[in-house]
Amino acid sequence: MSRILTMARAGREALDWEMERRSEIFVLGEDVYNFGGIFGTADGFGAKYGADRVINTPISETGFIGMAAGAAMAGMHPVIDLAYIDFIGVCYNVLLNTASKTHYMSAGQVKVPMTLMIGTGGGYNNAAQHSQCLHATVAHIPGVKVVYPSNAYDAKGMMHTSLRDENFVIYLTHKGTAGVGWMGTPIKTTLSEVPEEPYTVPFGKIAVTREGTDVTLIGLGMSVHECLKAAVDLARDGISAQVVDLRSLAPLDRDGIFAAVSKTGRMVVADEDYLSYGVSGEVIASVVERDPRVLRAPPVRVCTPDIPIPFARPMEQHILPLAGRIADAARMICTRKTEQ
Amino acid sequence: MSRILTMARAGREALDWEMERRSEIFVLGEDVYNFGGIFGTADGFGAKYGADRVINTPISETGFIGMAAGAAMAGMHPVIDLAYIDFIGVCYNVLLNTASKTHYMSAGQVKVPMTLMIGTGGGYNNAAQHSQCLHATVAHIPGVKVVYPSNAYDAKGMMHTSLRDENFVIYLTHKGTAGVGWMGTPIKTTLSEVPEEPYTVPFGKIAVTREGTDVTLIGLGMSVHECLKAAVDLARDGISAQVVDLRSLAPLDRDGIFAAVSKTGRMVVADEDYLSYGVSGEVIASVVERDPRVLRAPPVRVCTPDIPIPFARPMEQHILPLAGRIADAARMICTRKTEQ
Amino acid sequence: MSLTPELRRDMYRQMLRSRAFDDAMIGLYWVGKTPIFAFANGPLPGELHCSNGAEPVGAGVCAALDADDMITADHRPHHVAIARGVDVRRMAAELLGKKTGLSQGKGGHMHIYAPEVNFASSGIIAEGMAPAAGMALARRLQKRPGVALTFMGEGAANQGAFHEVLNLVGVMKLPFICVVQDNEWGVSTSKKESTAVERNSDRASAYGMAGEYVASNDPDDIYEAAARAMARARSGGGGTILELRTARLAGHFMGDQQAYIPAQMKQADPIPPYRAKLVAAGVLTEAEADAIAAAATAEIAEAVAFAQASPYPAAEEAFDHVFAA
Amino acid sequence: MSLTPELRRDMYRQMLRSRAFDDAMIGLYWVGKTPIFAFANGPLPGELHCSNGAEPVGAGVCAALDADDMITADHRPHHVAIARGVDVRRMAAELLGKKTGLSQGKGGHMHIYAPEVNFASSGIIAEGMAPAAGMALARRLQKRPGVALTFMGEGAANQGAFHEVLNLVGVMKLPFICVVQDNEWGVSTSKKESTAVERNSDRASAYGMAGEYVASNDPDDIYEAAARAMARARSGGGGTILELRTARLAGHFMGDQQAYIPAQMKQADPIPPYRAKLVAAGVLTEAEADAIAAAATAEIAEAVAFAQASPYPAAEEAFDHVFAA
Ligand SMILES: Cc1ncc(C[n+]2csc(CCOP(=O)(O)OP(=O)(O)O)c2C)c(N)n1
Ligand SMILES: Cc1ncc(C[n+]2csc(CCOP(=O)(O)OP(=O)(O)O)c2C)c(N)n1
Ligand SMILES: [Mg+2]
Ligand SMILES: [Mg+2]
Repeated sequence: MSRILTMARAGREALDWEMERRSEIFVLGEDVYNFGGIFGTADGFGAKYGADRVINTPISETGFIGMAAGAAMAGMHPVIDLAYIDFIGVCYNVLLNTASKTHYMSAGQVKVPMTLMIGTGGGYNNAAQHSQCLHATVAHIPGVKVVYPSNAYDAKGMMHTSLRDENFVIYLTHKGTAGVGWMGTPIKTTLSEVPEEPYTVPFGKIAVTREGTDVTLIGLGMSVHECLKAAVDLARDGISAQVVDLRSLAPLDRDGIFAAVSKTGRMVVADEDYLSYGVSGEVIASVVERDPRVLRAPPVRVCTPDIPIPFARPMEQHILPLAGRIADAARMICTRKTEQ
Repeated sequence: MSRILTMARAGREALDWEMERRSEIFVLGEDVYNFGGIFGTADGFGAKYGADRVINTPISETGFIGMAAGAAMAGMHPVIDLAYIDFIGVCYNVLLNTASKTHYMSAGQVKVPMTLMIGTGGGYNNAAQHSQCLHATVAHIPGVKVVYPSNAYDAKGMMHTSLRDENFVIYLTHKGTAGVGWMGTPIKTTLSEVPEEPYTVPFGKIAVTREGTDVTLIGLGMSVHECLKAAVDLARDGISAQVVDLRSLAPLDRDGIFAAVSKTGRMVVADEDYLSYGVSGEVIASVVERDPRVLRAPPVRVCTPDIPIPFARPMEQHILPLAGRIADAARMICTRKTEQ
Repeated sequence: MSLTPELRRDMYRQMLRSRAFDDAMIGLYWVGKTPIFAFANGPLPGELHCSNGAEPVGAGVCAALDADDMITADHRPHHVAIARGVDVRRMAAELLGKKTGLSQGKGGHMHIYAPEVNFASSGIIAEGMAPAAGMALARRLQKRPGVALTFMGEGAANQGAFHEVLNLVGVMKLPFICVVQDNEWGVSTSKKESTAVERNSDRASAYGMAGEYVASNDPDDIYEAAARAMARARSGGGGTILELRTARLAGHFMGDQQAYIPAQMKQADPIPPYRAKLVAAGVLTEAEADAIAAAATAEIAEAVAFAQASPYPAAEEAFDHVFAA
Repeated sequence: MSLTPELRRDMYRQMLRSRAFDDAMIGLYWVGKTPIFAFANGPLPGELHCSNGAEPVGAGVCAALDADDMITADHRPHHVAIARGVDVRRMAAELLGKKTGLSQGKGGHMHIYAPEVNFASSGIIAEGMAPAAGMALARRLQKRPGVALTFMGEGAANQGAFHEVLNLVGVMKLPFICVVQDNEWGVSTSKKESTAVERNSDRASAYGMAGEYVASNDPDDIYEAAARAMARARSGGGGTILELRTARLAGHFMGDQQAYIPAQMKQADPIPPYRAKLVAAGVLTEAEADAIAAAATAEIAEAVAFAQASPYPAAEEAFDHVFAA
């Protein structure tokens, strides 16, 4: 049976399936009861599961995410909705020091199985405090798994995997990819055929989203779709671009990345997070620390520069790592002769 | 006149000099009045400047750092002592969204001149929640300057520069380098001759702390001293190691790094922060995105792995990026034949 | 100051200016967003939180302030900004992302900065609390007058910053007023669901501060409570939690259908009763009231025209203002 | 339960066990740290926050608990852990970083985990609050009994987490007790300097909770207040802020000279008066009291010997336990 779903609906299906069967799973967050969470991942769950398992919280992120961690330590598997990653500032200690480190500090005596769903990204003129990606910030914390589906198939499979993982998992979704009402028409490449039955997508494996031989475009979240657009554009110029979706930041599939880049010898990393101390540097370093000789040209980063996100459209569109900038970078390194 | 000072005394001297002359500077933080701050940077200031300018705060980091930001917007230049960078979790929003972004979001109408002093690092068995570096986490935020002196001369000069900067500056000091009573005998290479008169050390310039021709060891904070120790060891094996002190993470001196690495063609980055999504990846990417061909061997990262810091000495010493690991890495890439 | 006819007329005028502004913005907001809704579309993209219903708060509190006093506001800043005297032309331009905007298009509607009237706002819940207290501290250190006020919602009163800052204000006896705008809702979550006590003003005792509660959403009552709090703050008597029961007539943000609000919780528009009251009291004639409304509408129409006619910033300007030189 | 002679004898015993533990740790702490002090030196490296003076809190509160109840504690956890029944041999081994430690040397003294007695601690101020409340919530969802308690200092009561969590507890009516150990100091900062009200227990009204204050640092009084709070929590009557005036006799951490403490604020040791009281009440003879002390000292000496004789973990074990498989 073939069904095309949005990421939001696909993720919801997995959560629903697990919640039906496992009483330890419950959902909490701001407005989850009435609004079903930022991406509708818990849409209709209030009525279905009741206020005990779909808990509307005050605007107290340290309080309720910390409570979730405690509930996890006591045998539950909370699923938390933290609408925007920009808000991690008010609850960062729970991520940094509590949920991620308790298992280790207790030498495995205590487990903290919980899934924290967070929306990332901009592109819709929501300005400096509601458009950030910050995925590198959370992925830098040891003891946390960070996954980042970019299409409906992965959204469902990675949600199942998250809910069956006994660790603290941060499940990121770029707001523009989810296919929710307030972001307009869903991006085509985020939609997938999604099996009705449950399935898991493993963490720590890249996906090669498009095959190509001249250059490897590496993205995550929204940037995967910008890479795909760029690849279409490049194809018109006779450049065959491979597109890699990182999908998981922790663990990071360094083997997969190296293999993909080795195939083409050229890499462009597209990342909507800030450039410095982020994913782009990590991905490039992961390749060259194995062997810099696989690169036939310098790697290029197409990122949000190290500036707060401006509100006005002309400025915001200018600084985002959109397909045009990605394609330009790829063209540059494909045509430039290297002497290696 | 020649005086050898610790970093702590040198930084204190700069702060004292500026406070004597500029009424807009005041100090706040936990225990600054009686204890003079974690590194004694405000040692004796309580008695000298009074409780109005040396403000002991409750354990309310969001409150008092946020207040400092407001005071800065209203024309003051607060100097904040946040003892351990592990505590940023409870006040991260002030760093991420307030102090760093207000100037930009107001298009320059509002300035936020403030200096946030934070201690970093482990190596003294203070376990997972009091030993972190996390410098990459703060350096990933746009709109903040992040500096990291590793010796007394820079500690004083960069403190003057911070206090004369009209922006939000995070001034990091690795606890082990400061030369304070509770950390034992100061590390020799942290001590410098320090002029009595004020002087500034510019942000965004690396320092080549030791000349060398075979391999470039790049460090920051404590890792600079581990690199220096490694260099001494390598010299015994006939390997000439250049040592680079990053000193400033934002701005990052990419030109300086590239020039230094180009000179030797081999790089080892030593970083006590967690490996992934940190400084080590950024430094390596910064070199190869200019030209991967300057590398005669794969770059090597010697970092704290992506695990919480264990308490017990044998485990902690094993995972820290100490001189032995750095020297081994350098030896490996200096002896390994590359076919480039 | 006291509740003079001039003051009341001016509060009425401020309410109407704010309403006219928001109504105009709502109109612009929907341009380009039908039939397919998307935050990104149209001349006014992003989230938009309008103040309809809360105008008495801005008008009543700001009427009690001096030029020296300082304000931080939250994601719903228009009514406070307008009553405080922020330039409506430049504010409209900012909402449209224009170069002539207060922040040259960098800020948008949640990030309104107008230092000339000591006004700032930002979008993280309760984020404005600590900076406001710090501004009060700065003035004390500078030996300059000025009370600091932060405006936030009843939902924000459950953030940790509320507690930390009020305790600091209590310890330091800072001239500070925490204005809690209780519109019964934080997005779709009711105050009853979110808050363990009925009145945040009662939490003042936890900080050695005074608490004031105004139930009426009437600017006269709000002004008088604010004036009492200001007098306390100015005389060194410390801070106040000033909780004001108000309304949120246009939903949390544009696009919010408010289906979660039960019929019996429908909120009243504060403007018609205040107009009726002022007319009954002889403070305004019907004709004067109409004239005020017309002037407000005309002023805002002109501001919108100015904003619309203004150019966008150039793309490369994104790189300016990251750091002060 | 009530204040029976057995219970009082046991509280006395727990106080002495805790004191013996801390005295032994203080002894070990200074090994290798003279003449040159360095946190890193000796068999017990890192920071060490001892509980000397606070023993009545651990003994009195834990005496009111059942096995089902859950505790999170802070950076000063020994007295609570010991009274709760955490294995002192494995705890001593943990402080020395040994493989036989509760956390196999991964945790150290601020990170004491003993799930078999529902005990956990951690080192960030007020960090334990929310997890404790979450444990209470978990039990409710699991339909299992259990009250959650968090132990913290009066300094921690000014963290935002205090407010957020108590509000959540109030809203959800969770069985939760916030034990505020008021030892007058947060490092070198006095409660008067840090806290806008005299008693944190008075802050309970801000959360629709009950407040209890015990001024005596006497385990009998603490037990009775705790028992009242426990009864309230168990019967669905909601949470309590239980503030206990206690003492910090060994400084904030080892190395703290406490020069900042004025003479008139010198704190009293709670052990001698309690002994005298129990002897006077005929609950203990002098000989029995001595025997309890001797047994405690012997037990801890054995625990220390066990810890010292235990091996260190292997270096590579650092890589274990990052994730649950
Ligand atoms: C820390 C944080 N959490 C969540 C949000 C998302 N958010 C924006 S407005 C809002 C509701 C605020 O309610 P209230 O404080 O009552 O103000 P109102 O919208 O009613 O004016 C929420 C949850 C945010 N901006 N910041
Ligand atoms: C968020 C945070 N800020 C600061 C510290 C450093 N610190 C550790 S203990 C302490 C004092 C705590 O005082 P209190 O809560 O009264 O407990 P006490 O030490 O008196 O038992 C401080 C400031 C910390 N661990 N976490
Ligand atoms: Mg509200
Ligand atoms: Mg204390």
